[in-house]
Parts: sequence; C-alpha cells; structure tokens
Amino acid sequence: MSFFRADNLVKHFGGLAAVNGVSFEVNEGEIFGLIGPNGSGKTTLFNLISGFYKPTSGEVYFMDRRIDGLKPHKINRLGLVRTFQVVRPLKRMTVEDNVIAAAFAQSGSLREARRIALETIEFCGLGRCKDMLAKSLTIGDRKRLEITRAMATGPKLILLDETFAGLNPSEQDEAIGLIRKIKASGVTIIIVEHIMKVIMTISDRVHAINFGQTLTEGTPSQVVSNPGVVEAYLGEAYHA
Amino acid sequence: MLKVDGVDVFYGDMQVLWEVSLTVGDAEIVALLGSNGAGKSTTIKTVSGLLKPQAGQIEFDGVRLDQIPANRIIHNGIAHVPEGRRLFTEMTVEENLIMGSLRPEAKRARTETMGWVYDLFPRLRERRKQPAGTLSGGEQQMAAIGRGLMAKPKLLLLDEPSLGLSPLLAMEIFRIVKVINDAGVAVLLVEQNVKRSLAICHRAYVLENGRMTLSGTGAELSANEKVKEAYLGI
Amino acid sequence: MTVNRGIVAQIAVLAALAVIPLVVHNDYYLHLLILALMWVVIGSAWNLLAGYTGQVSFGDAAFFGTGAYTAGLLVIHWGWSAWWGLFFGGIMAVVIAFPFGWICFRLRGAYFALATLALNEVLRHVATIWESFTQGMVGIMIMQSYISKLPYYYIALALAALSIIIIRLVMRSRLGYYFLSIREDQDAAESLGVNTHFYKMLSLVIAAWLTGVAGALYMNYMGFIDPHVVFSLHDISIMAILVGIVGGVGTTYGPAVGAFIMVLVQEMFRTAGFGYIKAAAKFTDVQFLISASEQLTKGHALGFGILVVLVIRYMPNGVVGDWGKLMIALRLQKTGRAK
Amino acid sequence: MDLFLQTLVSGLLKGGLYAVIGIGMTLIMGVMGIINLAHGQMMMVSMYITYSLFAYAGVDPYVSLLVSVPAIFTLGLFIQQRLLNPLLRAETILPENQVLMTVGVGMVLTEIMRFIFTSDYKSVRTSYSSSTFFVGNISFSVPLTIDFLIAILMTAALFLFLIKTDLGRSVRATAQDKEAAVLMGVDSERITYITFGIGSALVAAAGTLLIPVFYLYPDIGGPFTRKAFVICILGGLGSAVGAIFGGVTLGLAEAFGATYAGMEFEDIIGLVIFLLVLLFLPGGFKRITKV
Amino acid sequence: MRKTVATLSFAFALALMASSAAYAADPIKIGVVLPLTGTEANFGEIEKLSFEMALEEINAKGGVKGSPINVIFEDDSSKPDVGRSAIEKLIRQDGVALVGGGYSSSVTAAMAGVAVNNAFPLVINTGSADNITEPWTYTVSGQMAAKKKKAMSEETDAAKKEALKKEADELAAKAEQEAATIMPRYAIFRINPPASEYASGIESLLTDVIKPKTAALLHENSAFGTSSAADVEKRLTKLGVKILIKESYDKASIDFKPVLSKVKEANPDIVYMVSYVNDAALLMNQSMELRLNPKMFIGGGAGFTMPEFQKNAGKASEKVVSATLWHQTLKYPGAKEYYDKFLKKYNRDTEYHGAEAYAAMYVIADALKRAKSLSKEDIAKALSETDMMTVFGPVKFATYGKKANQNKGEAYVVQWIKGEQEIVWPKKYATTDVVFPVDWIKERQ
Repeated sequence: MSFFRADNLVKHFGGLAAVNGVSFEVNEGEIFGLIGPNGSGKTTLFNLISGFYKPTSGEVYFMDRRIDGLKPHKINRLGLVRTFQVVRPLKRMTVEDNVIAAAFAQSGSLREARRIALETIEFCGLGRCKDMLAKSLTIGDRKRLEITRAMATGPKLILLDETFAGLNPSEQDEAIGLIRKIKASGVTIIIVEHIMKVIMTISDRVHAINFGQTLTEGTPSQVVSNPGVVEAYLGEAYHA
Repeated sequence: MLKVDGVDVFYGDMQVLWEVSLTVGDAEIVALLGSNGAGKSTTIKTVSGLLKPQAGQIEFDGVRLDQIPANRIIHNGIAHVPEGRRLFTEMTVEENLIMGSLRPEAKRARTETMGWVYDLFPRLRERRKQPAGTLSGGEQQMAAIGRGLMAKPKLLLLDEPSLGLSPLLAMEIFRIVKVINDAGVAVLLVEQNVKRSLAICHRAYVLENGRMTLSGTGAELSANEKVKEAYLGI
Repeated sequence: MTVNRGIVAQIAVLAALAVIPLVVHNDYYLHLLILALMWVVIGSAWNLLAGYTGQVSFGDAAFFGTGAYTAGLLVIHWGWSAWWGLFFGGIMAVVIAFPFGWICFRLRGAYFALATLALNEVLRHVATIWESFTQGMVGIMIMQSYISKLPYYYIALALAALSIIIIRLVMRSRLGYYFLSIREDQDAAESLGVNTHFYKMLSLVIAAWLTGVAGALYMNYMGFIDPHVVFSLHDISIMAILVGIVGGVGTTYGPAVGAFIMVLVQEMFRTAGFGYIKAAAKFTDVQFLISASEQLTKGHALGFGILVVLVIRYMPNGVVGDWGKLMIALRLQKTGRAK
Repeated sequence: MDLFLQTLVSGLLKGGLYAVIGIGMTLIMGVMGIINLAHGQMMMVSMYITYSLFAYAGVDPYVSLLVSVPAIFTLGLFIQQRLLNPLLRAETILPENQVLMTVGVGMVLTEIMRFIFTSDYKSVRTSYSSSTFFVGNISFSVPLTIDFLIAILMTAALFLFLIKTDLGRSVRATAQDKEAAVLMGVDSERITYITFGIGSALVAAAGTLLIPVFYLYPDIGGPFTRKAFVICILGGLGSAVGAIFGGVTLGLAEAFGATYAGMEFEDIIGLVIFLLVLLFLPGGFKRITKV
Repeated sequence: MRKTVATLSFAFALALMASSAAYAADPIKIGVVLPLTGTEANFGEIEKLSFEMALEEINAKGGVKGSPINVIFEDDSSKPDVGRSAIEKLIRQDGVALVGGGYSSSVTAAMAGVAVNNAFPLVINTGSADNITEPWTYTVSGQMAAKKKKAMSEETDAAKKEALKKEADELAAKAEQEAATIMPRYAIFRINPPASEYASGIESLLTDVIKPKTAALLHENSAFGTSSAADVEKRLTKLGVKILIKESYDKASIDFKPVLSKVKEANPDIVYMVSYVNDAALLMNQSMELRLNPKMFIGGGAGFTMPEFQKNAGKASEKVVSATLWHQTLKYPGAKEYYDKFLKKYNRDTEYHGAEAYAAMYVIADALKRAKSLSKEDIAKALSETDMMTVFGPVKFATYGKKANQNKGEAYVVQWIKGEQEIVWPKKYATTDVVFPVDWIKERQ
C-alpha cells in the first residue's frame, strides 16, 4: 500500500535506453526531489509517469491503481498532474481562461470552474495578471501559471518539471514559498530540479539518477554528499 | 578578438540576459559556466547571431556581429557547435562535414580540412558513409565538432559538448578541445562539467540568472567555493 | 455594461436582418442574402473546428454534400419532403464525420488537411459513380416547396442565428475552453485532463452537423444538386475556408462577416457591380466605363482571385481579426490624400 | 495477356509523367513543409508558354523546355519570396494561411490564362504526337516513352543536385534542421525560394512534356495538383526517388483500376491508396527504400 | 472630407438607379445565361458570339416593335448555383422580358427551377438532359415512378414485378396530378432536341448499313454523357446489339489506353462514344495508337462535331461518324450563310451549338414580335405558338410523350471525310455517301 510507486521503469528510444530500471516510492504529503544532470532521463521519467510515453517495461502505481499506459487525461482525472519543463501556456488565452480550462476538471459548470480558477489564481499569487494573455507573461509568471493550472485540476500529486530554471533569486524564493504552500494544502509533490539549492531547501527526500539509472536516494544532505552525485554534477573527482 | 559588450537579450518581451560582457582572445579557451537556465546557451546563440541583442554590441575582429544576419557569422570565422549536436541526421557523416565548409575559404581547403578532422576523430572516418542519425551519442558529438572545424574557424563556440556522454567519452572530448586549441583555434566553451572545463580553460566566466557574476582564470575559479555553490547550492 | 451593449448590437443586427425582406422587395437581393446566410452557417461551423479547435479541414464539402444528398435522396427514393433533410441531413453528416475523424485525427497539421481533402474527393467520386442510388452526374432536381423567397430567407436566418448561438454557447462552456486549449497546445491540454481525441471529435461532429444542415437547406432552396456542385473542393470546402479567413478566424462574428463579404463581392465582380457600372456607363456614355465593366465581367474570377490573395497577404487574420489594422490603413490613406 | 501487358505499359509510361509532376511537389513539401495547392496551375502556365511558342513561333515543345522551365522557376521564386515567406513570418492563428495563399495564387494564375487565352481547348500537335511503336502486340507511345526517359533523367539530375552540390546539400540541410543550417552559413530564406523555384521548374518541365500528348485549358491544373499530392505522399516527402516510385505506382494503379475495375474508378483508386498510405505507411515508400 | 465622399457616392448611387430605370423604358431587355468562364466556356463563347451576331442583324433591321433588343449576358461560370444567381438577377434586378441560354444540363436544370417558380419564359438552346422539358420529373412522384419502373424492368420475379408495376402506375397517376399544378407556371421551351434524340439519326444507319451485333459504349460522366449513354444503351439493346463494355470516365482523364485495350480485346463491331472535345480526340488518337479496328467508331455528338476535334485528332478523326443536330450544308435557309458569316466575322469555325444559339435569338425575337405585350404570360403564349424556319431547321414547340414545349428537331449523322464534316445520313439530307466499311489501320497509315 503506497501512495505512489514507480517500479523498475525502462524506456527505450530506438536502441537507446533513456530510462533504465528506475524504481522509487513517494509517500503522501511529502516533497520528493528528483535530480540528475542534463540528459539523465528525468523528463523522460515524468513523461512515463504522466502517460505521455508508454514504458518499454515496468509499472507505475498511483493510489493502488496501475496507471502506466493510460492516456494523460485519464491519469489527470485520477489526481496526478504534471507541469512542463518548457512551459506550455495556452498562449492566446488569458491567464484566467487558462486556469478555467484546467478547473473544468473539477466541475462542469463555468461558474463553478471560474470560482475555482480565481481561488487558485489567488492562492498561487497570479491575481495581478489574470486578465493578461498568457503569451505576454514573463518567464516567472509563466512558470507560475503552469503550476496554477496544474493546481486548478485539483490534484493529489503534482509533478513539477524544472520550475525554477530561468528564475532570478527573488523569484526563486517566491516559488519556494509557493511550493511549500502547495504542500501545506495537502498536495504531494514530485519535483525535478536542477538548482540544487532549491532541492536542498524544500525536499523531504531526494532521488538522484544519471544515465537513466538510480544513483542514490535519501535525505537532501545524504544525497548531496554522495560522491557519485557530486561527480555527476561537477565532473569526475571534483573533490580531488 | 571577440568582444561582447553589455548585451541585453530578450525572448519576445522576456529579458534573459542583462548586460553580459565577455572577451575571448586569440587561441584562448574561455569557459562559460553556470547552472541550467542561467543563460549560457543564450549568450552563445547571441554571438552566433541566432538571437539579436537589444542593447550592447558584439565585435569580432573589428566586425560588428550583431549587425549581420546569422548565416553570415560563419563567414567571419566563427563556427558554432550547437547544444544537442543538431546534425543533419539523414545526411551522411561526410556530407555533414561538407556542410560545415560552405564558406569559400573553407571550401577551398575542404579535402585537406576533412583529412585533419578524420585524423582527429578516426571513428568518423570509419563511419563517413553512414547517416549521422545512426551514430552513437559520442560519435555524433565528434561529428558536430568536426563539422564546426570544417569551417576553418578562428573561434569555435562549443555548447555543452559532453552532455549525455559517459565520463570516458567526455574526457575524450575535452582532450580534443585541447588539441583543437593547440592548433590555434580559440574556443568559447559552455559546459556543465565544471571541473574539467576549469582544468583546460585559460579563463572562465560564471553566469547566474542572466548576469555575469564571476570571472577569472581557470585556477582562480577552481579555488573559488562560490562556483560550487552556483552548481550544487551548498 | 459592454456585454449589454454587445447584446443590444446583436439584437439590432438580427432585427435589421429580419426586417430586410419586408423592405427590400427585390428577390435577387434576397437570393444573395439567403446564400450569404447559408454561408454564415458553413463558415461558422468551419471556424468552430479550425479557428477554435485548430483542426483545419479542407473537406467541409463532404458534410455539406452529405446533407444536401440526404435531403435530395429522401425525396426521390422515399417521397419525403426535402425539409426532413434539415433533420436527417445533419444526422447523416455526423455519421460521415465519425470515419472522417477516425482517419484524420490520427494525423496532424498539413497531413490532416490533406486527408480531409482526399476523403471529400472520395465521397464526390462515390456520389458520381453510384448512379443507381444518387443518379450520378445527372443530379437531383426537385421543385422548391415555396415560390416566395421569404420562407427560405427566414429559415436561413434562423439557421445562421442558431449556428452563432450554438457556437457562442459552446465557447462559453467547458467545451469551448477545451477546444481552445486543444488549439493552443494539444499536449498541455491532455495533461490538464482534456481527452483531446474526444473533444476534437466533438468539435468535428458539431461542425459536420451544422454544415450538413446547411447542405440540406441548399437542396431545398436551390432545387438542384449534383456531385460536382455540393462536393466541390473549390466552391464549398475552400470557399468555407475563405469565408472564415476573410472574416476572421477564431472570432465569433468573423465567419458571418466573411460570408456576406464573399458572397456579395463575388457576385459584384461577376455582374460588374450588380450591373450598375454598365448602366452608369450607358447613362453617362463614358466609353471607359463600358469597357471597364466589360473587362471586369470577363475577368471577374481573376479580380476575385486577386482580392483573395491580397486579403490573405495583408490581412491574415481577416476583417474582424485585423479590424484595427484595416482602420489604421484606411485612415492613413485618408490623411495622405488630404495633403 | 496482351491486355495485361498493355495495361502495364500504359501504366508505367503514364507513371513516368506523374513522377515528374510529383517530384517538384515532393521537393517543396518535403523541404519547406509548404502545401502548394497551385502546383498544377504552375504546370498549366508552363503548358501555355509551350503552346504559345509552338503556335506562334513554331518552336518544338522539347526545345521550349529552355523557355518554360526558367520562366516558371522565376515565377516560383517570386511567389515564395513575395507571397509565401512574408506569410510564414506573420503571426496568425492558423499556420494554414499559407495553404490558402497558394489556393489564391492558383486561382489568379488560372484566371490570367483564361483572360489571355480564353477557355478554348488548345493543343500542340507535333508530328510525333500520336506516333507509336510496337513491341509484339503492345503499343508504346513515342512521346510518352521519351517523357519517361526524361523523367528518369530529371530524377537522376535532381538526385545528383541534392547529393553532390553544395546548394543541393544546403537544401536538404535546411529541410532537416533549419537553425543548424543557418549556423553553417546557409541563407535559409534564399534556400526556401530557390527550392520553390526548382520545384516549380520541375512541374513546368512536366507540363511541357505533357502537352504534345494531351491538351490544354485553364482549369487543367486542379486535377494535377491533387495527383501530385498522392504521388509525393506515396513516395515520401522530399524523396526524388520516392517520387518515381509514387508516380509509377499511381500510374499503374490507375491503369489496372481502369482495366480491371472500370474506368470510373480511375481517380478513386489513387485517393484510396493515398489515404491508406497516410494512415498505415506514414512516410511513404521512403520508409521502405530509405532513399 | 468623409462626409463629402459619402454624399457624393450616395448621389452617384441615386443617379445610377435613376439611370437604369430611365433606360429600361427604351430597348427590350432579354437575358442570356451562358458559361463564359469555367470548364465549358469554350462552348459558351461560340454561343455568345452567335447570339451577338443574330442580335446585330435583328437590331439593324429595326429590332422588335420599334425598339432594339438589348441582351444582357450573364456568366454562369459552368456552375449550377451561379447559373441560378444569374437568372435570379436577370428576372429581378434587370427586369428582362425573357431568359435564354442554358448550355450545360446541370446549369440548365438549376435555371429551370427558378423559371418555373416565377412562371417565367425560358428559352433553352442547348442544355439537353431529357428531364428538363419533362414537367412530371419536376414532381416527386414522377421521379419515384421512374425509379419504380426501372426497378420493375430489372425484376425477374413475376409477382414482385406486378407489385412494382402497380406502385409505379399509382405514382405516375399522382405525378400527372402534381404536374398539372406545375403546368400553369411552366414556360420552358427548348430548341435543341433532348439528349435521347441525338442518336435517333444513327439508329437507321446502324440497321441499314453497319448492322452491328456487338458494341462498346464509352461516355464521359457529365449529365449529358450519362443520359445520352443510357439512351444509346436502350436503343442498341432494342436493336438486338449486345453491349460488351459500358464505361464512364472523368473528362480530365489523360490515358484511355487501359479501357481501349479492353475494348480491343472484346473486339466489338462498333465503338460508341459520348465525349467532350479533347477526350474525344484522345480517345481516337489512342485507339489509333492501339490499332483498334471495329466496324465503325461512332461519336454521340458534342465533342465529335467540333472543329477542334479534327484539329486535335488529325488523321485519327478521319472516317469517324458522329451524331449531330446540325450542319452548315443542310438545306435550311441561311444555314450556310450563317456559317460563312461567322467564319468571316470571328475568324473561327462554328458548329451546331452556334447554330442553336443563332436560331434561338431569332426565335426569341420572333416571339417578342408576336407577343401582345411584354408581360411574361404573353411572351410565353407567343413562344408556344412559334412555328418558324431557322438556320437550325424548323422550330415548333410541341408537347408529346412526356415532354412539353420541346422542339422536335432532327438528328443527323456526319462523317469526317478528308478533314471535312459531311452529312451522310439520313439519306435524304446526305451530301455524300457514308464511307463504309473502313479499314482503320490502313486508313491511318
């Protein structure tokens, strides 16, 4: 009985194994960090979990239901939602409409969806630009919109993909605040992040991968002191 | 030789670089470090003309690069080996190399340069008739660098050459960079592998959130704890 | 406040359209207006699928033709009134839409467009070859049930209003938001829980239904169809796109505006200003006008083609979408001339 | 047996001509991703050029290739540079505006020709238009056989151009990765209109080759545009060799369809193959032949 | 500035309306709808020129009732819906006295609907599908009766056949009644014979001279081609000729060799083709290339009589016979003169379509002359009483069989002999003897 479990996931592209036997479990209510250098397979992992790819082998369980191979929208309906590393705002719609479109996952009526959307927008701190077209947002706000939209679907588990990339330090701090707030509201979070500072600060547990395989898993401090991780990030034998 | 001076770059109305300045001297290896999304690739793309700065200027051997179209940059002796290799996957290795030597100066020396590239990467010679898409990651990176060299550049822009390569292959790539540099080509290197980069470069810059925060020689920066912080957050 | 004004304006336009036939007793103009209203339906339907859902179809004629043929075949095979076509024609178009969607939605972008085009061609050939059922190229001829144009006018007006109302309602509901999100980013929509395949299909079904109903209206009103007329790539499918693009893709009233522009302008070119230029030429006895009107009639299709090219080139978002641009351009010209 | 062989031969010969029609489009569509609904109309213009040269100056159609091909090349250049490229840059809701533009261009070309030449049927009857030779009981049309050979020559020439010249390589490179090509010093904008020009020139050649055995009126373009689509989807986008395969396949399918199913099924067979390939063999024969 | 423009244009518009109103009182306006653009514009052009030629002559002689006739030509773009817009415009906007024209069957059918709705006189010169002058087909029951009848003829089971016959008869009776309600508004007159008559001239040629046992029938798939072919099939079957092959094709086809090879293999006595101009030429060229050698190649009118056919098919056209409705050598007053005048004036050939149009203009003028007033009822009445000689032969609108207001006309057979069309059948009109038998392979060496 686990909240979320990925079991020995493998994904091949042609002959290349992008993800090769990764397993981990996530407990309800925690922030689970997923780290690894560029190209190590984190985003592929997200695509496998959220249904955009079908795993070559391996299984994914969410709230005791097997979800690998389901269509993304079905997985979303079960309460698992993702964001994209390269943000994908619905450009020619306003921020509010972006979020309303997502909020329909919770309610079929426009009035109700709008109420949920506005609440979520406030919750995520996008209120000041809710009438702007999504394409005219700054990168920080786009990332925020991505999270807001995901939140508006009423998820139990949210996958955040590189939410902090490209944010300046003050924006990063705001984002950390937001993620903590989301956790406080009872939503479980899996976060892929490159900026170690962020991962260190907010994760409860961290899982490190490289070349599509698990390096190590543990608390942030455990992981970051793991020589394999340091090597993966900075190049071999940095300490030398 | 290359002088980037106070460059601001935007994606649409979104600013990503703030007053970035750097220089690369003759036959120098300059490393550009920073975490993901810090603006390294953007800087390089701005140099090679794919992005146009809204403020500041870029000069190379007295030519204002920011005022000429992207496809003319290579004619001034700058070759850009882009992130993710960006080979022409359906063309053979050899054709890819030829594509690197379109500018007249390079075209004249095509066979010669190609010989040199093949000597540099014997694996490519073996696979020269193979479509580039069928190469392994390391070989693709070699082909990409080789394609850049075919232009007989004075300055080579290398964007994440070791990305996704095994440590052994990455080491090989760094060795080659050194060899290339020894042949008199200046290199502007964007890398994640901080240690390796600092080991081979003459000078390095650190970018954080679109701004230059540190610069110095390789040795200076290796000793600087701030670099580690920028990457690992500790 | 603005909403209220918008509603007032809509009611005013509707009222004006409703009153026109009582004032204008010229059946020729009514005929053109009926055609224009029919194109409002088709253009709006295309716009729902392409402009709002982002699936550009080059095969609208398939639905139009199916609707028209349903109405016609009901008459000649079973002796029903062609008006039943308004009901069954829509349904048959929807039936056709299912295999259409099944095939085409596996493809994206240009391939989708080409597949719709090919499917329409297939239907046209079937209608041509299957003589025992469709009468082939001999076509179907029926008599109109009303001699007066008024019933047709009001039915067309009702259908046009209905299609706009349906599209407005759709766009203000979950469907509308989902359609837009599919247009903007299919993967993002999918990740937000949108069953993109289902909603694309739904959009296609609504569009097919409206187009099929318009086809049935065409059969009733025109009294004659053959496969080349109602399954025509140029005269139906591409005309639908032109109506949408000239009016303004992804806007509620764009296709309506486009429909009136296209029908009226096309006819104006064909008849050299509804015959007025010629009349003026005779009246004023200016040789230039006579030859101009003659050349215009001779080259009406050319003039129309050039207009299409210019509109797409300079107003890619259509009259409604590029309204601001158009106004600026006109004003600029005016100030220029004033000097 | 004669029937079978004769069908085979006419299918093959017609297929050669189809290949030339398709090859230009496969270049345009494969390299630039542009759907050109004016392709057949460009051919029609070329046919009118050939016709005029023949009717008013007595120039043999094969000689007039020297005029029609460069003329349509220039026309293609112009269309791409002035009408299509600006559209590709403009921000619009639908990227398909480009397709519509080609529809408009097709209309304009058709109507200009109608304005000049009226709708009358024109034809070019040369001494060899109807000449045939026989192998056993099977008749070969001389002009179509020549066309078939020219088709193969042109494919070979195009193939060599794409493989052996820097410009050709640049065209392919732009098709595969535009940005990387720019980094190599390729002026991608220029490549797009040169490609469009070459694609148009090829279909111009097809038109000039076709006219001695066919006839001409302004509306002739449409059906050929549609056939061109079928051919290049069959062959695989951007593949010169694929176009030959696609053209011959379509030619054979139509011929055998006409013989064994009935002439009225001629067109529908091509369309059905088209849809099947789109659905079950995306990428066309290129997927199998890898060229 | 803006105001002045608006005022000016308003004034201009008023002037226009006034002008068109003032002008209307003067000449008699009639409308003619022809395909001037689109796929059939080739024929439309010939007909338009013929109309204009006749018009000039009539107006030069003082016109009708002291006023000149003013013809407003409308382009139907070869499309039924445009044709319909055109006739609506002529009736409502231009207020013409009657409408002429109608080239393709589909456009003509669409126009006919409007004419009946408005009880408006429509003089058709070409559009030849049979049903256009069959008022009962304008009724639902009539169309269904025809279907039932066809089903009946194909039914083998006697009991079922009987049931179908009963149904068909009931429907036919109903159609009769319905047609009666349409008749008062039916003012459609057609000068050329219906498609089913085109082959009537051929029939006796077949029985008397060619005596075929088997036939191949190829036709293009337009309304004209389809209905002609259906009729030819009926006639041939009645004569006991076996149809070995019947195929339809799209007129844009490039290659007829597969189907012609099939014909070659079946080796029929005659090959009967209903075609437009260039498909006709291609068919003959390619059958020459394949060395087809039937007893006779027969064309079903339309393309096979056009001058372009001979030009394009060259020696492949030699000795081909074709049904036709007219030829300049016919001994009708003015026929030859019309042909010569046309040739001289426009420097191009003309054929039966042109003659039809030329005759139509005279028929219209004649009716206008005799009409008591220019009301549509009077004009319709005058038209129905037409009995005159034209270059196209005698014109008299009769009601016979299921047809109403149909000029019976006569059909002839021409043969291309030494590059010229000669009338060869019926004997009494023949300018030369039919060349038969023909060795096609030798002929074309």
